[in-house]
Amino acid sequence: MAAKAIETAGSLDQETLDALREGIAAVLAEQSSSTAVHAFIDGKNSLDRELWSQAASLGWLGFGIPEQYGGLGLGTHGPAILHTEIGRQAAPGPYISTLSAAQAIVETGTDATRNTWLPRIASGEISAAVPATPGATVLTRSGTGVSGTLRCLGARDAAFVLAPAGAAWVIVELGGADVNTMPMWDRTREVIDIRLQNAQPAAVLEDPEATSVALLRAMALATAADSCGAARSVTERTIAYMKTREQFGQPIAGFQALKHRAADLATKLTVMDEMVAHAIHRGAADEPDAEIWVWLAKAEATEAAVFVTTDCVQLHGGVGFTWDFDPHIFLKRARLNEVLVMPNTALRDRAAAMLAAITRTGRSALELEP
Amino acid sequence: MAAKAIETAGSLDQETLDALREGIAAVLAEQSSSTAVHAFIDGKNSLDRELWSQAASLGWLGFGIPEQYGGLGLGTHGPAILHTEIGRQAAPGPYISTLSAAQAIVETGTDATRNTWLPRIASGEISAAVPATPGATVLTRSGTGVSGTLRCLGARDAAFVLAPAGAAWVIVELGGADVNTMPMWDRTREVIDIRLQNAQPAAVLEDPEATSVALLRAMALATAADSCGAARSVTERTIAYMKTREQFGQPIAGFQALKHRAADLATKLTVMDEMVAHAIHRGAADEPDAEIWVWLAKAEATEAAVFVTTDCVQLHGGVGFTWDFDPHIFLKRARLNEVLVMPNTALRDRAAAMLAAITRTGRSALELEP
Amino acid sequence: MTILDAQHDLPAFRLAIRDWLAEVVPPDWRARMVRASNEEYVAFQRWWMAERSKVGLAIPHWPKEYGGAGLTLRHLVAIADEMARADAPQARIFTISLIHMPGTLFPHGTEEQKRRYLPGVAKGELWCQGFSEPNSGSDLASLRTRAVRDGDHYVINGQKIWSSSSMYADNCLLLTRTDPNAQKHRGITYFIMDMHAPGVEVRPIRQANGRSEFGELFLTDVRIPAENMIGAENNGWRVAQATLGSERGVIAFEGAERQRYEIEVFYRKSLETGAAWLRDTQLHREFVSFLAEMQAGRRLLRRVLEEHEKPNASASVLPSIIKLSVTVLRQRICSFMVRIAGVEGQEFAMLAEEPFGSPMFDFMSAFSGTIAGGTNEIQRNIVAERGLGMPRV
Amino acid sequence: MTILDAQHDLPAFRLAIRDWLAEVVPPDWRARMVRASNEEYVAFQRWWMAERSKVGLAIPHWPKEYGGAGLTLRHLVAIADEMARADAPQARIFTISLIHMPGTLFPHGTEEQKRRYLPGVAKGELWCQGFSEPNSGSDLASLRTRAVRDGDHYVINGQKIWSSSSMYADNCLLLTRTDPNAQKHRGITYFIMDMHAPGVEVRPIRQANGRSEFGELFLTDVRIPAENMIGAENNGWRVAQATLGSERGVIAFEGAERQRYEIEVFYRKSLETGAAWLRDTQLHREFVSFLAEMQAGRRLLRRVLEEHEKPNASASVLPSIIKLSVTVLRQRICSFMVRIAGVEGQEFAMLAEEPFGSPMFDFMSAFSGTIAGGTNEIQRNIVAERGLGMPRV
Repeated sequence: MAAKAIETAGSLDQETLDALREGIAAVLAEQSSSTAVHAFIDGKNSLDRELWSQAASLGWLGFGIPEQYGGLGLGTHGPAILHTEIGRQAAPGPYISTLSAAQAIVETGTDATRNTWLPRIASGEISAAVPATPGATVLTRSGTGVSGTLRCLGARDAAFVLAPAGAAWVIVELGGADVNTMPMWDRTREVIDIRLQNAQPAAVLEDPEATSVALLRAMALATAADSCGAARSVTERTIAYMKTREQFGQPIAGFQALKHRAADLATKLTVMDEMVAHAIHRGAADEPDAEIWVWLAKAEATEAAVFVTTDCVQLHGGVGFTWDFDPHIFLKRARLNEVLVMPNTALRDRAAAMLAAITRTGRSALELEP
Repeated sequence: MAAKAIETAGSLDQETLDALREGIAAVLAEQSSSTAVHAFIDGKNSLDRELWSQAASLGWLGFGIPEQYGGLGLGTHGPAILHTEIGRQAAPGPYISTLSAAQAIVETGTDATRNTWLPRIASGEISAAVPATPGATVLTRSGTGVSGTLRCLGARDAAFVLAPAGAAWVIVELGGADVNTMPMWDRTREVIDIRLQNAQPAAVLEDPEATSVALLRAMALATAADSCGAARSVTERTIAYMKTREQFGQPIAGFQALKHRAADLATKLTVMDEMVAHAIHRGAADEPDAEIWVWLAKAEATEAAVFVTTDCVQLHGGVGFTWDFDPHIFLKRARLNEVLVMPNTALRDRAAAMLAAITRTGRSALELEP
Repeated sequence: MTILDAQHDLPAFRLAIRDWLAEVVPPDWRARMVRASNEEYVAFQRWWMAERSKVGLAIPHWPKEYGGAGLTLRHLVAIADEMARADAPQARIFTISLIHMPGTLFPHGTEEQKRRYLPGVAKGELWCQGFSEPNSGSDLASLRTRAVRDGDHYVINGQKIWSSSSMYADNCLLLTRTDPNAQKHRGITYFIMDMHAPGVEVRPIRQANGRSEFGELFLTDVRIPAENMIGAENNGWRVAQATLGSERGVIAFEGAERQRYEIEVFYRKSLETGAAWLRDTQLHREFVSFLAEMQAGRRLLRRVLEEHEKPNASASVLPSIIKLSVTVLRQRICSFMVRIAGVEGQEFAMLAEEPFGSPMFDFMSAFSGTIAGGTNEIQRNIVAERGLGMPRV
Repeated sequence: MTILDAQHDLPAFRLAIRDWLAEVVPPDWRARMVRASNEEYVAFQRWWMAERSKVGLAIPHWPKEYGGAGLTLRHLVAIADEMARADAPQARIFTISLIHMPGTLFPHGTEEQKRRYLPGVAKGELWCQGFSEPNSGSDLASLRTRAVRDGDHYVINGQKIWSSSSMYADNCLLLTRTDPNAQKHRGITYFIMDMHAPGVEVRPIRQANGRSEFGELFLTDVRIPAENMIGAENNGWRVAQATLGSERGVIAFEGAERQRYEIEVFYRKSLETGAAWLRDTQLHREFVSFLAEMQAGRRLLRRVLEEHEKPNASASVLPSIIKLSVTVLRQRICSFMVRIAGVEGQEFAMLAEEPFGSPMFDFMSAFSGTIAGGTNEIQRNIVAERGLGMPRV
């Protein structure tokens, strides 16, 4: 099933994807403008909900979900494009958690489980929560019930959480569960603490390793893509500002030291985009080395985004340090992305181990073409 | 004895040291000019020997050696100044190996051993060799003889080598020994392979741990100081070149992007100098945390020097890549310094372990004043 | 005997300060400030200033003739060091009052101005600075706030920004343009402005770290009596150099010493709790590298203080080099703390009771080091041009 | 059937190349080159060119009308990839002959010039480029080498530098100044210069990596027939743009592919020998980060090749961005190799039989990437101004 979804993706041509991207970008540029996002983080609108229904009505939430479950079956390409554009506008909403949970269910859920949850996600009826760092904490299982507290990525009104419990992974509905929203520096995403007391799972995914890896991969790609969009966008906004900001009788964009820094940022952006593209490409082709590039894409792209957004605050000068300008919103978003999924040090260690394993079998992990 | 030498040093006032530095700098600027060094690395003069006798006649070689052994008893301050100035002119000669061996003998040799070797070093009659990375290889001891091959820092005509053999450290005279000079990228220092067959040690230093640490400390400070001098000098030469080199109708020193890089280099130079000064200062005061700063000074200063010299090649543009200009000489010197003594990763690990040990005792490792 | 009586015996002086701090500093002051409103914070700062005043440590660095204790640098360093060691509050909102105002009035104020304004500082009078404008940041001399003579007053109209604590200030060191036609450095005049005067409106600026330490000043027909002019008309740029050049070395020194104790407490706690990062060689290596650079910075700050004590100390660029080093190091340290704190470290908390307990707040705040007081970009220009003699083209 | 006959079946084409390489490339060629003199190296390069010529792979990328095979980009990529995979020699000294000369003559040469000069390349005629001068590097248009008309000849006097393989070259693409009074871009004329002509003196330039791949040209009253002018008099700058813009994408691509195989061999060997660096988490993390960036670079090089195949491909700054990324990555990788090689890695060795077997040589050589062909500083200007639209002031 996963394989089928992936083939579909593999066969998508660049033009289709570009058109998809432009469509999403156009909508988000208008709906999730700088003004709208500032108003949202100051609690003056409910941009997250508006965008969510918008996304639902436009089918964005079904990008990664096979047709027979109400999605568009775009494999990993579709969600990656969506996450990139969402990051570009620092758009609020539980996209990473919901689409990653969906991907894990697509790849490792039973048909019944898929039928139950995927259509409701694709339609935008529900959103999902997942552990902010899957595997860090495991729920306990006694009899049929699961208990414990999990720090999750997801909306306070998430319909269910996909989480490890004992030896398996479970789907637990959150209706009436004890859910606390954590106030975060990044106000464009929600992190919640879920406390479960002998809760009855709605579904059990029996292959924990497979589910865990599927979720980690989906989340890693999502945060990496989000970081690419965020980093590119804040750089564009910063350069635009530098062209209007005048000191010493000229736009500061004309100062060579700043131009060279901007050129280095542009180079970083191009490289990080390509790292993510490579990870998606290898994954779509179902190559054994794909995981190496997914882990590295997350580690490299999220750190690059922190570097870029940090420098953009600096390049703004005084106003970069104010709440009313954009850079800090992207910096905080980049900082959250950096620590999600798994520490980047651990991701690099995983990539190194897998590189060694593949190389020892005599195969190459460095092919580009399938 | 070491303590005494150190007290002398501790009491040296800055003026005396500055005067000392200026004296050495003046001599080396004239003797070890860019022209002279280029001629030397092209085999057209014997600058190393000329400088050595010069250094001997001026008492430089006795800086770290107590008066009663024919030295000036300047503790670690004197040699550090000498190594810095030697590095500044990329001067050739076995200074690091000889003065470090002397320091180890001062601190851990018997009075007899000191009497035998220190005066001959102070007078410049002999030079010494030491392992390029002490402890990496250990000579075998069978009966009274020692055997094995050691890669050493030192001149091909070194009078003796100070090396670990079995459980102890030994001094072995090299008259007639099998010594091979390794061709190095850095032609301003000599690295030799010494092959010993059942050689009879001239002296045995019975406290191997003490000798090993004394030698490592002396070598670490020496390479760090040398790197500081080399980095500062190549930066000064590079900025001087940038002031004369014109492109687009102006000196390239006027391009802001290059000015900001130069400012960052100047900052690095100031910081690395201070790291070394701190290490010397703590060592001179015989503080328990001194070693932390010695290991870190070597790791940080040698890596900073590689960064600075690399950027100076780049800042020169095309000519930086030629044999006839100075930057590559300093870059190669910095590269050798970087890998001497012990890998910088290992030095940082040692520093971290010692920091933890001291902190666990409830003491602070971060005091500046004695 | 009081603290100042002990000044001729430095160790005794230190001990006296230490005893006083042990007695006067509320052990729970940080915990209280974590939840404090800006008003509570300011009230606390004023209380702290009053306490210092009682023992003669409000303006210990001022000359006796102006009510100070005329202490030497050695003493000031000892005070700063003891304050840092005791984790005592900093008199942060009084920086302009304690440093820049006297740094300007001593050399350029009239006797009348000194008599009138200096004594207030020890009593907790709060000063702010009206220099930068929305369109005049790094290029300060391009400022446009107008001052027009009207009888024995000047009428001020314009806008100022980045004015620390201006929301609570009593007086302001104000730079205005009196001659719009003169070359830009030549038409500037320097005033003391009463912040309570009609036409002065202050709006707090919200910072990326969630706090509001700066204000934006909107000045509409504000009338300033001519006798509040510092220096001559159109000679304000020269006077401003005194303000900008005011000796902040001791503050920077105290900041570095505080960071030293912070990082030491953090590390000790990591050891005690067996923090995970200690088991990661790479992170441990990064950490010790920070310490090496931190020690270098502390030594450099001492050196620059000594240099400034020398009579005709040349204006070296060492302060700029130190700023480049310590502010970026601070940023790297805070960034490291953020990384090892993981998702928990992303939980919103402005201040924290323990060092680096709110790593993101510290990280976001670190930008004030790299941006405020002359951006690091401006510092690089200074180092390259004045320090390295690279041409300005 | 020959390799070119297989061109309509790409996999078969690849296999044909692979078989040919297996047969023709001397397994010990690297070992031999390690100890080779410059002359031996050049002789070897000429031999290699001859071998490629035999199977029609000397100038496969040229249009058929000029004696090439008119292969598509797909084929050129396949050739480059197979060459890299087989670790076949590169035709490095022929770069100007294969790329820049045709890149200039195709658009700007006269039929007579094309007829006369193009066929020589497949026969191993060697070209060099006389563009840069000691005082005209990044600012090429300021060049001063004079060309003065004298009957049906031009008389050349001046000096050129950074001329690759000029010591062995037969012809030179020469930029001269014919009108010293015109605005600097307007007084330049482009010639083909016979390197064997009287008055041409070449001195090899010794590089920091120990080799001498470039020459310095001293031109004294060199006479060039007027028919050797490319383009019109004083129109040389426009012609030079064609030379500088010659498609080097495939070369860069092949370089990146070679590095991929190098690093793979290095890593496999590290695993087999249980190299110490593999046990250091930090170093291992550094290494995999390099791989991620290397893969990105390889993808980007493919992308830029595809872009250039499109008919009216816009002149994007992607090549500059790629240069900034891959040359600095190369430098970082080589620096990493130097660090892990320890003292042994500091032993002088110019070339080595195995990848990174002479890390210092590779590290020193990496500067040719960051400096030659437009320094990375110039690339940053290009990216900022043309790519990001930041003003030139």
